[in-house]
Amino acid sequence: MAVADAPLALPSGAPSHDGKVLGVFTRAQRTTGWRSWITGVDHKKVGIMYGAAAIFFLLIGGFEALLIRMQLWAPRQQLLSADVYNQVYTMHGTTMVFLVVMPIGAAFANYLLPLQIGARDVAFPRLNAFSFWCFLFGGIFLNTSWLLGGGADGGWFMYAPNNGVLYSPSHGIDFWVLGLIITGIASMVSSVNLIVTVLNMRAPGMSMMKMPIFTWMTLVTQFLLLFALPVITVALFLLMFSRIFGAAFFNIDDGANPLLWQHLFWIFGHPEVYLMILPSFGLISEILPVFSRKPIFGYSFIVFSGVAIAFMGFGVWAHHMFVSGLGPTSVLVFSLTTMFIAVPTGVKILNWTATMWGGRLRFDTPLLFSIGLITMFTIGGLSGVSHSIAPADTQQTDTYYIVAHFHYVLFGGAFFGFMGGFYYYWPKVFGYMLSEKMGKWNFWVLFLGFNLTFGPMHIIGLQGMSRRYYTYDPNFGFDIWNKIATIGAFTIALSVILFIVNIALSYKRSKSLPPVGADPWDARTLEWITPNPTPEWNFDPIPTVTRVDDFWYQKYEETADGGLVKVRDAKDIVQDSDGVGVHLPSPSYWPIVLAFGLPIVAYGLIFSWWLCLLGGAIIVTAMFGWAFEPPDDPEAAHGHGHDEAGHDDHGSAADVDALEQEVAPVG
Amino acid sequence: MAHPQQPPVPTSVLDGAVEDYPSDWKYWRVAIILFVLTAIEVSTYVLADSVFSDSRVLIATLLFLMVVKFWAVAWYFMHLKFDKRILTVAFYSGLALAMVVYLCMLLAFRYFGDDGMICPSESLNCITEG
Amino acid sequence: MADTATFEPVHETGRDAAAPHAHIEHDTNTGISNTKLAMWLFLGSECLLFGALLTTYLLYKNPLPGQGPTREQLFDIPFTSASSFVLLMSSLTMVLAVAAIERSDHHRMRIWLGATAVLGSLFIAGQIYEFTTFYAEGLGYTTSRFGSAFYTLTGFHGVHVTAGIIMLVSLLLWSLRGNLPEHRSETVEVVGLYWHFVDVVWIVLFAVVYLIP
Amino acid sequence: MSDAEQSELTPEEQHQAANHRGKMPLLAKIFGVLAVGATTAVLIGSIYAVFDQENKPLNGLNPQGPKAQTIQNLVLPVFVVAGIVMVIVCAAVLFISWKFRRRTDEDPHSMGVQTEGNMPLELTWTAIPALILFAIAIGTIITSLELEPKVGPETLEVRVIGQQWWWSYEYDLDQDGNFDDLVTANELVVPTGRDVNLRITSNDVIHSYWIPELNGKKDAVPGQINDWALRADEVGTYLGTCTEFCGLSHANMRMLVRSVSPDDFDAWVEGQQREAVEPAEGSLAAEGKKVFEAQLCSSCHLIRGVNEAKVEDPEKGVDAQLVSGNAPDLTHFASRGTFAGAIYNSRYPNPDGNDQPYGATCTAEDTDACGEPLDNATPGNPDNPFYAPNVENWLRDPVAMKPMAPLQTENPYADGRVRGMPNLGLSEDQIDQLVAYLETLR
Repeated sequence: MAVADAPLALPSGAPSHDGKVLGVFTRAQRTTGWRSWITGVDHKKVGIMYGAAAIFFLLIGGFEALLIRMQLWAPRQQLLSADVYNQVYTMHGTTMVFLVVMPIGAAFANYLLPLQIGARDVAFPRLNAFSFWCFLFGGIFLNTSWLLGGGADGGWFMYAPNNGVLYSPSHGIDFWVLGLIITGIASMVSSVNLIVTVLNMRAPGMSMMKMPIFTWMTLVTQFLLLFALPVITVALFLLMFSRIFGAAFFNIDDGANPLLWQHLFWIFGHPEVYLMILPSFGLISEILPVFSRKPIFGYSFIVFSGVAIAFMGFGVWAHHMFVSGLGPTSVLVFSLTTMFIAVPTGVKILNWTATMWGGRLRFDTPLLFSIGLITMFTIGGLSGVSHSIAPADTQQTDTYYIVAHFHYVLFGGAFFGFMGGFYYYWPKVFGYMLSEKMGKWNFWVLFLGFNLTFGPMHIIGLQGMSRRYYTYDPNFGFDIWNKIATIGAFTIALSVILFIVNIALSYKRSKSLPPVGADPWDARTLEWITPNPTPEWNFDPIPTVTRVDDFWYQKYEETADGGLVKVRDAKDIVQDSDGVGVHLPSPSYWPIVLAFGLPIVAYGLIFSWWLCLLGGAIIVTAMFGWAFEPPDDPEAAHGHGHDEAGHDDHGSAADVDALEQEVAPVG
Repeated sequence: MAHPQQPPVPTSVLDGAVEDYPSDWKYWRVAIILFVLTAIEVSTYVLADSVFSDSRVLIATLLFLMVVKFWAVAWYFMHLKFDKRILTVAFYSGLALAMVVYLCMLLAFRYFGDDGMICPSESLNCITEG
Repeated sequence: MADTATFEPVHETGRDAAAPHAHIEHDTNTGISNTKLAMWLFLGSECLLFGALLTTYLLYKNPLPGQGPTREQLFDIPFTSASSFVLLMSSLTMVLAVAAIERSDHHRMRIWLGATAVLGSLFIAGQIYEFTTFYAEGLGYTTSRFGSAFYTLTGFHGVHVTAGIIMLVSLLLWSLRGNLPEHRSETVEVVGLYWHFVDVVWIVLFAVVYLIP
Repeated sequence: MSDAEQSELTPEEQHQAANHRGKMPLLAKIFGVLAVGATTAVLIGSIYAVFDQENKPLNGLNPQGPKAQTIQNLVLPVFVVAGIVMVIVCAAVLFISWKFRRRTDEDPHSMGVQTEGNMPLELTWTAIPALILFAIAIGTIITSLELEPKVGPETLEVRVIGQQWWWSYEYDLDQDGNFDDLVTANELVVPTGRDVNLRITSNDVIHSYWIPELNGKKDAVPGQINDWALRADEVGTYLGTCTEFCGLSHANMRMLVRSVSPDDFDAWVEGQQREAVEPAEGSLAAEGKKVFEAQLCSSCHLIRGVNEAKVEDPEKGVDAQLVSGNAPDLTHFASRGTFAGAIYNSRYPNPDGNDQPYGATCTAEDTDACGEPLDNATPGNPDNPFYAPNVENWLRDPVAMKPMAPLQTENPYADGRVRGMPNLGLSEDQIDQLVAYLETLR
């Protein structure tokens, strides 16, 4: 690495910026109150907003799930018409995948990643804020379709040619396509941002193999996003051009091949599955060692199995298409690759189990959720193996057996991990603990409801109930199990309510308690070295890292006989600086303005070209405003050079939004 | 606008390159090579009936020239030769992934069949496997 | 700006000001600046974008019989060769611009940047001419699967080139305003990376779309 | 705990106290045991349910033909192995949770042996799943090759065409490669003991053909033909449903396979190849025929010997009316037991279930013996008496009986074509006449 001892040129030409950009907006100021959320670029604020928005969408998606289950309570229910049911189940899937599970992963990634690697912020703070607003506006845009003629009705997989205007003349699918393009921009931007953050901004001493596992899994997730998102972007553009301009991509009469959509969708769609689950794997890999009071078992195996899952994740997409007429060779190849992806997954499960072995398990709520994940994900993984067997899959695919499988993976896997993460990191983020008593109720009710809902789906699936049926007839043997599943769904809803009540009650209670200690869980990783809640400047000074569980080994030292002895109290280690002298990126209006332009263009594409022009004008203005606004307020700091943003047509990575980084240990 | 003359800044300081970027003359030489390669590419169009009557030879030649040109631009103009290896890894991992994935996809479409075409849908009997 | 005049930065004192260059961007774990690394990652991801478009084109490159003109009837190889060459040479001018700013030769850099933008615009003009010709010869966007796939693929590339031209012109104007310091010469290089990528994509497209029968 | 006591505690201890840290509330503990118990019960119940074949006509684990049996032979051992793995893992996790729980009387700072990993162990548990999967992979390869459709000289070839929201079948009986020998809808009739090769395709969107008791499913992809094999060795009726989401009435797109003896099959073929029966002069059915010809029915539905020319008319015929360019052939409507995508019975079902052979006990005189004409899992039997009410209701308002998309005036891409049957606004008299006519179309 080059050393900065060469004589550096001073900026040539005086800075011409006086804080005004394009003569309209004055520079956003770092303030408290709602403005600091709108214009803030702090990764922690962005992370919290991601989480809050995702929970809001969870309530919408959950309500859609309840509608589905109420419709299927009994045979020939008339609650929803076939048309509305199709919209509801499509939007349920889309919402849960793109607006709930992915953003909760992003919430944890945004909040924790810089803290876990000892950085002050992400590499491109303004891009980070932009990616959140993009996601939020995209999600809202998608859901406004309910008010503007109905939601998309083609399923979240949106197979061609059923996604064409001929078969779905309402605007629902247009909203779906454009909304997903917008949220895709969000994920794309944030993936580049977070990868650069991890690769470039680790604290001194933190080599790649000393990174916490959550950081590792998030890094892998972001690589999956980086390489999978362009594929769905192309698919979405092809569909948009087909629907809006009449392009021939999925028009059978023009010789289109409908499998093109399926390939493009699943080349994205399968890595998507892994990128939804891996952040959760990362979270429980943080939780299990803390509550077992042992290091994670087989750190390198857990890391590399995550990497292996990601690699193999790109080679299994066609297992979604075993019955679509791929040809026997393709089917067999993808069948085998799919089977063997179970190996790294199994390695992870066994390592988690081994982490618990011999520990002193403290059954707090995060651990309960983690154990829930291990067992439920095992069930989901094993049913996954059963459909990797192509001949068996011909009996299973598109039945409720698949619905059961992927809910065990994504709900029992990803969501349980996220719930564990919420309970574990709540004091870190908000400075108060969630009630453990309610947390335990929350877990058990969720666990019961989850199994009641999705367990019976294995049965009705094997007995022949197809997915995406708005109704079913009596005498097929589906009735009783559907009733159990519906009861289960309401049980899940109860546990979600418990969680929200817990947040409110615990907040109220926390006011009569002293602030939560610095280290409520006796935790291990770097993020706990900062006070709770995390101050705006994260670290001061930036710590130097020597081991994976750096915080833990500052508290405990190894004794001669291999045991550990407590040598320091957490509160003596935790930083208590006032952050004076820490240089932070300045807030900016431009991320939200730029993101706001995107749905305007999208509405324009659906309803009127004039809106396109308006949205385009907003986007161009925002881009130039952004480009000519230095990332740091020149009035607020010494004279930095100026940055330039090069935006390509996706409005992403080319941004030159350099956060001034301090990596040298200071103080 | 006039700029005060500043002492040149070594590129290695600026961007962590492992060796200094080459002189302009080197870029010109690469450009000349690119020009020649492009000329050969275009000449295949003229010579399609004589020298390259075998379409497999033609395609192989064109692909080879394409790869060399791609590599030359990336290696010299994009400074992959001079910069840290991780940039090469980042870019080529995306490229390699793209090639493998889309090649598999084309294979799944049985694209590289007798005539390299997928069947027009009007003749339903064309694709019969499955 | 009145507001900032009274703004008192809470965390902006001492340490940073004392060492104004201690935190320049290459102080990173990889030794590469965030921006450059981000651009390369983005380009890696763009490979999958153009790969998907190219695959779509390959599947659909032949229209159904009776659905408008075919490639053989439309393509004007000499013309496209010329415009491809123009784009290829713009890579040379781009790299010369980068080399110039590294020597702090702002004057040369502006000349080469301008040349790159002009060459890029020539290429776009050629593409517009080509599209209008094809349209006049009967290949509309919805005429056939070939039409849709061809215009989408080359159109996506054209949009990328256009975005690149906008970046180049912005850079040029920025430099003319005197706001491009040497230690930001990397900005030119990063824009250059994007520009070269657009060029290598065209190298692939020219061979696969136009030349390979 | 009084305030005085609380103030003596450190902040952490106060939080501990407020949070019941490390303690499970008793009720939650009981509830937890119940939840685990209920989960286990659901999982055990599922094993019972899977092997309970009674009244489960779509059960994928109840093979009635050689193809389905081959799949079953592969998948059952896998289920067993997977079940064992599941029990081991879950039991291990529960055991560890119990064994290594922190005791309340223990020093809160105690900790176990700080192991960071164990290479031999890691390699072992990487290798064991890999070996199990390797064995499964071998089985998968063998089974997949065995299941490949093979066309021999004795194979009956049928083109299966999915459309929104019903199936049509075109037979190639003379093996000349043209599927022009016989056309029928919804119900596939095959001879027992003979391999059937289905050439599956679609006229509009993607559907999926699935007769669980005979074989797995295969998608019907427009513009592509997917081969799929069936064979039934016993006489019987096998139900199926469309399993690829195909729009509005995806849930109402069923089909069934009737396997009949070779002799019955030949008789059936002969009957199907005839033109439609001419109704007796002056009968109600003859009036119905006139209604059929005069109304929109005849521009989509074909009754051979009545309206070929009208259906094939490019201006007003079926292509101009329907997106899929096809409507069920009604020439032998009354020879089938079901209609409307096989979701409604046009004939009485057999009283004692599904698998009765042709010619069961019930007769036209004794319709009570035929049971209720359920429009569900018990399909109508073609040998049973005609059941008119369903057909009448259908003609009154088809869209009320089955969601379809018969009005697409606002859709520029549809060109006025519809998907499904519109309400024709027939009078009660016309409906009676039409039903009488349809009943004669044996």
